[in-house]
Amino acid sequence: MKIITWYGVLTLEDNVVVDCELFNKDVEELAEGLLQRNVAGAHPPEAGFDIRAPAISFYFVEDDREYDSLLRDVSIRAGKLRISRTNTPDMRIIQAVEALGDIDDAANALSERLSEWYGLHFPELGFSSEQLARFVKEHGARSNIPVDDAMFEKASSSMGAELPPADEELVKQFASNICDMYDNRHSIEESILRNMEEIAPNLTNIAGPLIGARLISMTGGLERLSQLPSSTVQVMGASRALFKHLRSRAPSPKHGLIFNHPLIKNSPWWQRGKIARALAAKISLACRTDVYSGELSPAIKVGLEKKVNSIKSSNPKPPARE
Amino acid sequence: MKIITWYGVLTLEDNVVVDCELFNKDVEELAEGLLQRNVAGAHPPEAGFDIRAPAISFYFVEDDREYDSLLRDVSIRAGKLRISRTNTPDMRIIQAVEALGDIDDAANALSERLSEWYGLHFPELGFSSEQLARFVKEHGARSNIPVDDAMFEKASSSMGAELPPADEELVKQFASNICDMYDNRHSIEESILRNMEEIAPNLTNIAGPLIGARLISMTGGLERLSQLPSSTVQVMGASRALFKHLRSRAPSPKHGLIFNHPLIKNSPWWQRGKIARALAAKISLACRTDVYSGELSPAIKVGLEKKVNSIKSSNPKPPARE
Amino acid sequence: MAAKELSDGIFEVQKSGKRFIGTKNAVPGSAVYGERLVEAEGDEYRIWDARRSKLAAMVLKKMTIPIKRDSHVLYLGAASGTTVSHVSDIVTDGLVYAVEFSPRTMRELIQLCDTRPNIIPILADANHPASYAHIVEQVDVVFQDVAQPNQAQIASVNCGQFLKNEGHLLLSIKARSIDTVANPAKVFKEEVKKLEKEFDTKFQIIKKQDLAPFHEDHLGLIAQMVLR
Amino acid sequence: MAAKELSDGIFEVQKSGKRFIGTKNAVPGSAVYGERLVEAEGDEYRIWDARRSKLAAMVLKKMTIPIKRDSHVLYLGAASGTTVSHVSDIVTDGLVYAVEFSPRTMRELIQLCDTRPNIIPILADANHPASYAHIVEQVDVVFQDVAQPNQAQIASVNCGQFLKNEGHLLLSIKARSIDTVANPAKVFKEEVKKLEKEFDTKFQIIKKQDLAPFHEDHLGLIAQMVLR
Repeated sequence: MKIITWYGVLTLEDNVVVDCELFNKDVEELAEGLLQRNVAGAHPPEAGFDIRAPAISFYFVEDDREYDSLLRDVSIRAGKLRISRTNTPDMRIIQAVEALGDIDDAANALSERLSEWYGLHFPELGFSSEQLARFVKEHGARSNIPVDDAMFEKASSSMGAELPPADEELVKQFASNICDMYDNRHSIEESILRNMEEIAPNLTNIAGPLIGARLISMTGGLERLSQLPSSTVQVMGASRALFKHLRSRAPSPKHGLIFNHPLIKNSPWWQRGKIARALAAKISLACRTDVYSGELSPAIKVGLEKKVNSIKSSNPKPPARE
Repeated sequence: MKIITWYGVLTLEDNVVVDCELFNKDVEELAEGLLQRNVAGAHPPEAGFDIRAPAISFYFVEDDREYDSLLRDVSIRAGKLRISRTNTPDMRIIQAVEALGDIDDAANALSERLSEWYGLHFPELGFSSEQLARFVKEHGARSNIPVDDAMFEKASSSMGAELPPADEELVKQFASNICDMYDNRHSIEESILRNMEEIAPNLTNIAGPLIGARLISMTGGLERLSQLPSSTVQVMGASRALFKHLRSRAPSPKHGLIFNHPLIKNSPWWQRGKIARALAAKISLACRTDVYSGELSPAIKVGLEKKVNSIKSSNPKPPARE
Repeated sequence: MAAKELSDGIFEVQKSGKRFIGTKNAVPGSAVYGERLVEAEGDEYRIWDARRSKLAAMVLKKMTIPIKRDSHVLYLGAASGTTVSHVSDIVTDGLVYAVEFSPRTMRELIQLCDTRPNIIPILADANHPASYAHIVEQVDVVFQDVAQPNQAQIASVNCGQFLKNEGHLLLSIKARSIDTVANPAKVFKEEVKKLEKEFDTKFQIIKKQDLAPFHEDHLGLIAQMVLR
Repeated sequence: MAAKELSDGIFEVQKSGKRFIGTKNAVPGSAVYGERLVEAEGDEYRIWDARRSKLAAMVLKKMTIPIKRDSHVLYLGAASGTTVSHVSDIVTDGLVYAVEFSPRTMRELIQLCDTRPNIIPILADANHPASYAHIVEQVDVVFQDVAQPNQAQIASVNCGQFLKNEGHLLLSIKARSIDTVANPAKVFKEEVKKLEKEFDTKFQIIKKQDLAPFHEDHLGLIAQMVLR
């Protein structure tokens, strides 16, 4: 019987090592070997087998000390190699989509602050988020708003306080920073779109690039996502509701992240559960297709549309209530 | 007896209105009057007195409809006037210090994201926060790091994945956005420093500009802060601990926001409670001095230093434990 | 789509199989705080969310609201005007005196007043009715929703000053503002006892109702002033 | 400042009137994860926070740790190496095989290995010991801290494969990973029963201890393998 170790292939007879075919004593080669070596007919060591002794008795290493230090170097090298290779395009998409979420949170919080801050000066403006930031960046104080601007009249009769020049500069810089975040967000979104179309054309076609990317991010990769049952895909991102369900026997959540899909969002409430189920099933199919063929298969979307139309036509009205 | 209303001063005899000295029927004047009118010897109406009837019987307004609409216009105008006047310098400091906190939160979250994202490419770098953002903004991909940079060697042997040019651009833009936030933070901090020295020189001298500004922000203004007992100042910002204390009879929190003051932070744990008490007392005194005189009084700081030295010399060692 | 009037100006509206309460929009086409607008029998209604309004919660808890089309209402704790706007919808021939303490919040309330003719905004502390007695007349209803420890007392001094004889007090009592740690039921009991016995004004309690699940640890109360 | 050795390589250190546990720093002058470094009697110790390490919590719970200066340890669930680094301090003449499943976490663990000569990093799933049997030798101690539903089973298959006869298993059982809703005490009981009866390996339990307040719903367990 042949068994494989990190330093060579051992031949056992009656549980005694009778021969050893040593590998090249080169850290790089041994590390590559750890990752992919496959020797026909050789097995991993059985329970209780001492792999250290033969390495010394067959003169692969001189003593325990050399065994320790060589194994360490090889393992570290192998680990580094594997890490540099696990950074597939998925990983970059995951980081980008998470960055998108982080920018959204940050831009929201800073916009709200801008709204409070600038609101001292011009409370009647009524803008928020990006519109507010662009406005403040462009105009600064109320007094700079040109006569032909739609906000000119509101500005002239505002109950807001004066904005001293030093503060105006500060607020404008703050607003400009927020505008850059929105620009940044836009570039990242475009890049996700491009990358998603390349690595997951079917998922992108069914779920849309952003929901698709978030699903990949939540599972840690396209391949893992493709292995999940569609009932899991349906509730992904509904973790709070799911947790509550487990803890308190509350009703199980009907839809998580995919709830933001236009097919569900734009449907009346009584059709949403059924559509979510259909959408999740097609998302799973799309992921598997992306992993196994990588080619865009328009039939999946056609199938989804058919299914959704049938749901809509068989459930035109809300269910009666007691 | 004379009583004052929004439209004039009424003279009552035996609870009957015998005369009315009407104010000018001008919205602006009446609104100003609502805010500050003080008529010698006149009182507010007593309980149950109907102020509407005399306005019509003395021909201030023609009918109920005019009463309603004039009172509305005057009240709205008065409200707007008061609002534009309550926006004192405190309010701008409050917004600035809150913006600082919001920028900190946002910059932290985005820096952590950058660390994950760029970490795919160069995990060994070991930088974080501003240092990381400046590094990525400057160099982008590992391959651009010059030979004389301290990170050159780490970069050459990195286990990180490649960074395609499109992603490099994205990450650099993201990093540059974070750098702008740190710049922005810096300007706001400087402005707070200038404004605090102007409106609250003593508080600034004792608590430092940022802790001082946060205390003002938490109470809603310098004047309100000056009215709080120093025991409250001592625990401000420790709301979670305070709440827990109230709910569960947990030990009362020893120090809140002022815990970040160097006098407390740099002292051993067993002196901190006593120093916090002393510091809070001097902060209260400093605020009252700022409100009533506005002049810097160096004696407060001298007193604090004396007190802290005496605490330190009478508690040189940790208390014995059972 | 049908609308049924529950009491003056307060409607039950049906839409897509669900029931809502709402008020007829005094400024058709525009929402005040993001609430939904629905059409029913040619009129537009603003959907009134009981989780955002103590008064709406009282309606859903089957308390009969004594506000009439022509009522003059003193509203204490107006905040940014979410509920005030619905009261303004109800009193089409009346008036709402809206008292709010915070200048920041008042800023939003004033913008609401700009669009509606029957709200009088007052920036003042409800603890000191004398400070707005030169503006506020005698009213039919006092509605109070303030988060302060002496809620019963504030209601009493304001009703004493401004409420007509046999006028109504609508009160939302927030237990946590009075005592953060005590049992809410006990707090409610004590506040109601104060209202009935402790002050110069005397009230007859018409109805009390816990406002859960819309508002936790809140008691809704309707009373009539019988003596001041 | 005094340091007392509690068991091989694990010390109790006193500083400013407080007592800490710690390990003698194998790389003096540098902290691994932001832990505090203190000097005592000429040596540098790394303070070991029981709230961040199940093993440190076991020490504070008076469980006698069977790791010796020259032990070879298989560590399952190495994470980014917080606890591994302390084990590396302890086994000055030994070796730690550190198994971790997540590549992201392994990235940090590898950076730790770069600075310490006695850690062998292994990126693998502890559910499949065959996948690292060509690297790991027979060891004296298996330490396991994984958040998976089949914790007892993972311990059994790994001990069966790698643990010397009469070697020790140190196990941290996380109830919430096994069953999010069940009572932790019941989960612990069932897992321990499995360890004792259900698998080919047989263990004699030496000590069990709830790790609260350092870790909620975690059981620390020390056992000796008596049969495989």
